[in-house]
Amino acid sequence: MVSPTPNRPVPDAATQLDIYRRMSTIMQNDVASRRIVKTGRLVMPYYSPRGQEVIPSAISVNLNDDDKICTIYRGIHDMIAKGVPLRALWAEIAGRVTGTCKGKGGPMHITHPASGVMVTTGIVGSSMPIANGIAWAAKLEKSERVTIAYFGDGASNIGAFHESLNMASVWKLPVIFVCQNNGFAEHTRYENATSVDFISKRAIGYGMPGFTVDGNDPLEMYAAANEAVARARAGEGPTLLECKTFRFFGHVFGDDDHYMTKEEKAAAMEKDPVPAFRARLIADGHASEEQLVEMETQIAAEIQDAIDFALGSEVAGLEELTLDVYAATGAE
Amino acid sequence: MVSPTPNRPVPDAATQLDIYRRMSTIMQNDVASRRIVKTGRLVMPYYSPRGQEVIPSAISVNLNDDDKICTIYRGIHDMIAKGVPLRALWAEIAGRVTGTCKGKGGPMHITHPASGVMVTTGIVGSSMPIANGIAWAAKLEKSERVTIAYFGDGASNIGAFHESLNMASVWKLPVIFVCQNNGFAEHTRYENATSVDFISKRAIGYGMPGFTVDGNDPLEMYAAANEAVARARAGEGPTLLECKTFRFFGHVFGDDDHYMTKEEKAAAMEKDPVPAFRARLIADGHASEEQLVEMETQIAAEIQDAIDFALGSEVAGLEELTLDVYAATGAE
Amino acid sequence: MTAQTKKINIIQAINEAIAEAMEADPKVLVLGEDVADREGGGVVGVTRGLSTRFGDERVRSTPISEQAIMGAAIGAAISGFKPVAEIMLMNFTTVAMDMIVNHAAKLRFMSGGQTGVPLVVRMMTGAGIASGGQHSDFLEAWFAHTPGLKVVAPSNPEDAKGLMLSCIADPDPCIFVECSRAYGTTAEVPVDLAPIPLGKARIDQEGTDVTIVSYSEIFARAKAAAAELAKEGVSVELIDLRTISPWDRETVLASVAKTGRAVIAHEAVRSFGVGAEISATIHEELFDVLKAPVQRLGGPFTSVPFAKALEDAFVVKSSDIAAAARATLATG
Amino acid sequence: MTAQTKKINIIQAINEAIAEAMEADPKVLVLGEDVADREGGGVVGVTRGLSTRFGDERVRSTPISEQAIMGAAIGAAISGFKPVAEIMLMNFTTVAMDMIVNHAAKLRFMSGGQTGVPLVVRMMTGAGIASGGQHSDFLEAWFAHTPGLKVVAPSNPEDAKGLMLSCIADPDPCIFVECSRAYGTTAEVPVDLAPIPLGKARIDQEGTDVTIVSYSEIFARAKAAAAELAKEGVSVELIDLRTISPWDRETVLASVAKTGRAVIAHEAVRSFGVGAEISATIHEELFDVLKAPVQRLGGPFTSVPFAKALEDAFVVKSSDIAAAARATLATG
Ligand SMILES: Cc1ncc(C[n+]2csc(CCOP(=O)(O)OP(=O)(O)O)c2C)c(N)n1
Ligand SMILES: Cc1ncc(C[n+]2csc(CCOP(=O)(O)OP(=O)(O)O)c2C)c(N)n1
Ligand SMILES: [Mg+2]
Ligand SMILES: [Mg+2]
Repeated sequence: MVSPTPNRPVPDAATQLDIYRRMSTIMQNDVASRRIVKTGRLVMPYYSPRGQEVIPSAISVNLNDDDKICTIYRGIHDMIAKGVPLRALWAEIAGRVTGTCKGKGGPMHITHPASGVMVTTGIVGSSMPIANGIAWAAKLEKSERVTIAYFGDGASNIGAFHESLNMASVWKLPVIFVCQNNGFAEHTRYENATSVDFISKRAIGYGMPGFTVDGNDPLEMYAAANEAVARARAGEGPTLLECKTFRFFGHVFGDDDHYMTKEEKAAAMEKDPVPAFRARLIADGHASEEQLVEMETQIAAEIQDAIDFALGSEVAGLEELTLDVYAATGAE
Repeated sequence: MVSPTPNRPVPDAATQLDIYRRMSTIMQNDVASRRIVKTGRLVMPYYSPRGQEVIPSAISVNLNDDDKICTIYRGIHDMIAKGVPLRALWAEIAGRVTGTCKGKGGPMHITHPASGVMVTTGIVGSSMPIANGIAWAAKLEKSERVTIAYFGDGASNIGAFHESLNMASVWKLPVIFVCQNNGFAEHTRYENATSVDFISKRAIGYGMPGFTVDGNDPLEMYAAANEAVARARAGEGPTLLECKTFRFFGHVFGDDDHYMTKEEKAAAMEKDPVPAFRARLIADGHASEEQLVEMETQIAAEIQDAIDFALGSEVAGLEELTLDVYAATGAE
Repeated sequence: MTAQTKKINIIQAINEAIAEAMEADPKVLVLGEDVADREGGGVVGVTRGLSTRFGDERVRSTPISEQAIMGAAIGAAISGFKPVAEIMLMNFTTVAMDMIVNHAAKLRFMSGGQTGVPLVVRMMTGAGIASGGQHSDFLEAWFAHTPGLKVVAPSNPEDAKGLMLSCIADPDPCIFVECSRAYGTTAEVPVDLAPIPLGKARIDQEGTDVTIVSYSEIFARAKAAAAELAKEGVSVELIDLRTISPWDRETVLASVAKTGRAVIAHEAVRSFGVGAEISATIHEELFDVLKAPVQRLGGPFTSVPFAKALEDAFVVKSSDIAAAARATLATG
Repeated sequence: MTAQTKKINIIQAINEAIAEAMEADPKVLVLGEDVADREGGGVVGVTRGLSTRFGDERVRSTPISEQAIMGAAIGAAISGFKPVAEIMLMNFTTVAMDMIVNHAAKLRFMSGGQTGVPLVVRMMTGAGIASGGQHSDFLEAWFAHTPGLKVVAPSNPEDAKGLMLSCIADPDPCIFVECSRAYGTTAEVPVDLAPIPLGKARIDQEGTDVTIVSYSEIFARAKAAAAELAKEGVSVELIDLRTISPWDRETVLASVAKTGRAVIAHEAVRSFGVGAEISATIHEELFDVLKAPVQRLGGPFTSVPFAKALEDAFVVKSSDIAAAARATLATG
């Protein structure tokens, strides 16, 4: 597909390190999550984002704290990249009252307006219509806030996608539709459900710029995001970014991956973006091995601290069952 | 937009007359309908198809009796062109037991499987998903039956459009999506709700052939339909046809047309396709004035007969209220 | 000291309420198909004049995309705005149920109270205007069964205005049901009407023999029945429920505790309708006090038919209500 | 002469029913997300093996497009096929309600009996699997309130198989509700099980003191409550409703006429739930016979929460049911 302009923006060394820091946090957090789910210490459907670290990391360094995102069940990477505090995140996943949502939302519905995470939805496609509304609010307030709607390749086939992109274009909303195309929707291969070779081509039908980006390449992702964000802030309306990537651990953790060949999977995993970017940072002289190890060690400690915090927290009392149904408490 | 191939099929004289016969029936039927609604002899919301006669007429001459259509509230032209008997049609509109649906469906829900009208829906966009199912059935039966889904320009912005075109393309269904683009959705101008200059461009997003056709030109319409039908019968899958047209009497009859200028409306009505095609038939030597007058007179008589039949028919008894809810009667 | 009043119908009442709210609070927005003045200010004119007065940014006509409409409303609502969204007809909520039920209703709870969703969804419905099966359903029972939503259905101009003021001010999502048959109902309404609290029924007339509970346009029929019964010497306590969820248990139960007999009437299909909840509750709470079983009236278990006689037969009549009251008086 | 039996769970039971129906009738089809074997034969394996056995044309995995899924099913159904469509989770029916309610349910009636819609919509739901607010709702009351639909919710493998056989054979659209918590429930099921008629409840255990009515997985809890009560000398008549619409009034009323007391329990939110209709009907029909008010149990008026303790508290427990039975026995 059409790709971004040739003179595309390049992140400076600090920004590249910032991208890597977010990627490493996501990856390490994923390792910890899988461990803890596997051992049964936490019970939840876990939709691992492993392999998709680059996308929200390279996007988020282009965002301000007051920019917003709407994401999906497979969205913990989007949340971490946007800056949701790990303690509150882990506590939510653990169903504790100290969680972002007092444990009532759970991993599929994490909300944290303070860091810009407005909605996490479990309904395929539904991040997009709501993101439009958030972007509309920014426009009404004449703010330069940008809203990101994250979703998957499978979601590009549902009605909400279509309605949202059309409305965003007609209303020139400051929203970016970020499709994390990992090649599968649950167990369905992209081409068995999707009628077009590049989802970005659908942008044509909405008079909207649309690009297919290598979602494993932080610099390409950065450039595409940077341009889309600039377009949105300048009042030029929405962009569709299709970011090609791969999910390492199937749809939901525990998945047996029968729907792809071992070779195919191995080949995809060989393109693991995290070690690749790490090596590149060193090769490009942006960081030393020691520096990165130090960063990674610090991240590991933060994650451990978050887990300890979460598991040490109280669960919500039963009175919470009917609180927050309405502003004035949820009475029957 | 892309238009059909240069060596496009041309209808012979008999077929052209057949197209005109359908167009004239639709037009005369519309005149009668508006008269009868205006005088209050029938009470219903009337969505006049006046101005859109060409589209289903030029399509239907390419169809067999067992080909199917799904249409919408503004669909009486589609039904007439497909061959729904006028008596049953008028009786339905008049809410009589002799109507296609015993008067229980009414003008917005006329069904007549015998002539291929499988569904008439009042929900914008909903003709399309169901048309897919009918086409799927044909495919399963290895029949060459084709299904047409009629809908408007406004409907191209609703989710069902997107899901339907995608599925039809992935499943290679023998279905043709016919968008009758009359420039308005209720009182909303095309460009105020639709993000792309040509709806046919949306076909790109579904890997499907898509064409914008002059819906007022019977020969262009014929050619585009002929090719789409051939594609469908050959197992090559769906086509999107955007047919540009104009509705002469607003959204629902009685509309005050405040949302367009008098000049704009006058200019559109000047392109009235019925007299234009009539003149062309004579100019091309395909028919004489006498021949056409005779045909038109006969049609007028048929319509009058249908109205008389309808108004002379009984209304359904109250027991019909709870019949047909289930196959085995509708008991509470 | 009588308050100044003005004679207005329900259309004007709702229009005034929205205008006053928009005047008082710049966060109030309006969106929906054809709601702006360029498109006529709504199909029946409920929003007429608002875009001219408050600008095209705050009053937005939308594409035919109910999911996108509700998404935009939800997104704006969680961003601090107070959108009044129109879904033209209640049956069209079926294409936006995910947004309404999985998102608007749940986001406050799932976020642990962080994101409230202060929006109003207006919609019209009702049999009697010859629209047939897909434009006439009363579906309030669905929404009443959905925790997180409030459901309101006024029967007269004063309530329409006062309840709309409360819905807009309410911090939670409100479903506002307008019956098209009642739009023309006029009454003298205080010019500076205060908001009418949600969840409070109105005792229209005190009585001692039997309680009749109703809402929306059927309330007028209940009132006619009460007048009829008065002639027979029956003293009816007449309750207009106004809010269906949360419904005013106290008022209804106190009334039935006094009269010992109750009739409930609504337009929606009787089975599994709102009347079931009210009837069950009355029986459960007033088991020893009730003199006769509660009589429940609602539509027959069928679709709304087109033919006039059938359509009329579908809707509960005042004579049905009077008959039910007589039946309850004849027992126990 | 005991029939040969086989120990199967509910997943296997439904699978066997569909397989037998497909074997017997080439018109039976299966469609839904990931239902074919290439995609794993369904997320929990209900349709496993079917595409291998009956071919990829009759068992089709679909894009994530619930409107298109239901549209395809409806179109095929009115064309003479008998589709079994899967909407993965009950909450996802919210994106397909138009197809289900405005079309599948109404097409027979609106066509005056010409187009029946013999399809089955399968879906799973239920709290208890840590999925949170958008994956757990029981919404059967919505469908039961919709004329034209039948609603079925089995509690055990035999019923699941026998009812599925009937649903597939039925000429009208059936909503088939599967509780994910119950999938693993095993039982000996006759190998040549006959279809179990729709609309017929099952008296699991006769008794004289109190009638307990339930369905789906909550039935098992009712049964446990009955066992508990038996120890206290309470004789429970235990009814598994099996079909919710049309529900078996005769069986329930006959039982309560005998016992004079009733408890109804379901997982759905109590307010405006199925229990309301049943309670209201029992009170209305057995006013003079009832010894105590009917006890209705259902979920609290809130969203399904994530945190385990809260999620558990959401679902009616056998101790709640036993307590309700004791309460009714203590009155009157
Ligand atoms: C409306 C709806 N239909 C079906 C599902 C079940 N479901 C959950 S995730 C998923 C696959 C989504 O695939 P994709 O959009 O590619 O995102 P990915 O999981 O690959 O990140 C499906 C079908 C759902 N949650 N919502
Ligand atoms: C889902 C839905 N939303 C809204 C409507 C109300 N409505 C009926 S017709 C119409 C306009 C449709 O315009 P278009 O598709 O261009 O068809 P046309 O009437 O011009 O033939 C609208 C908004 C509806 N019937 N269904
Ligand atoms: Mg994917
Ligand atoms: Mg139009």
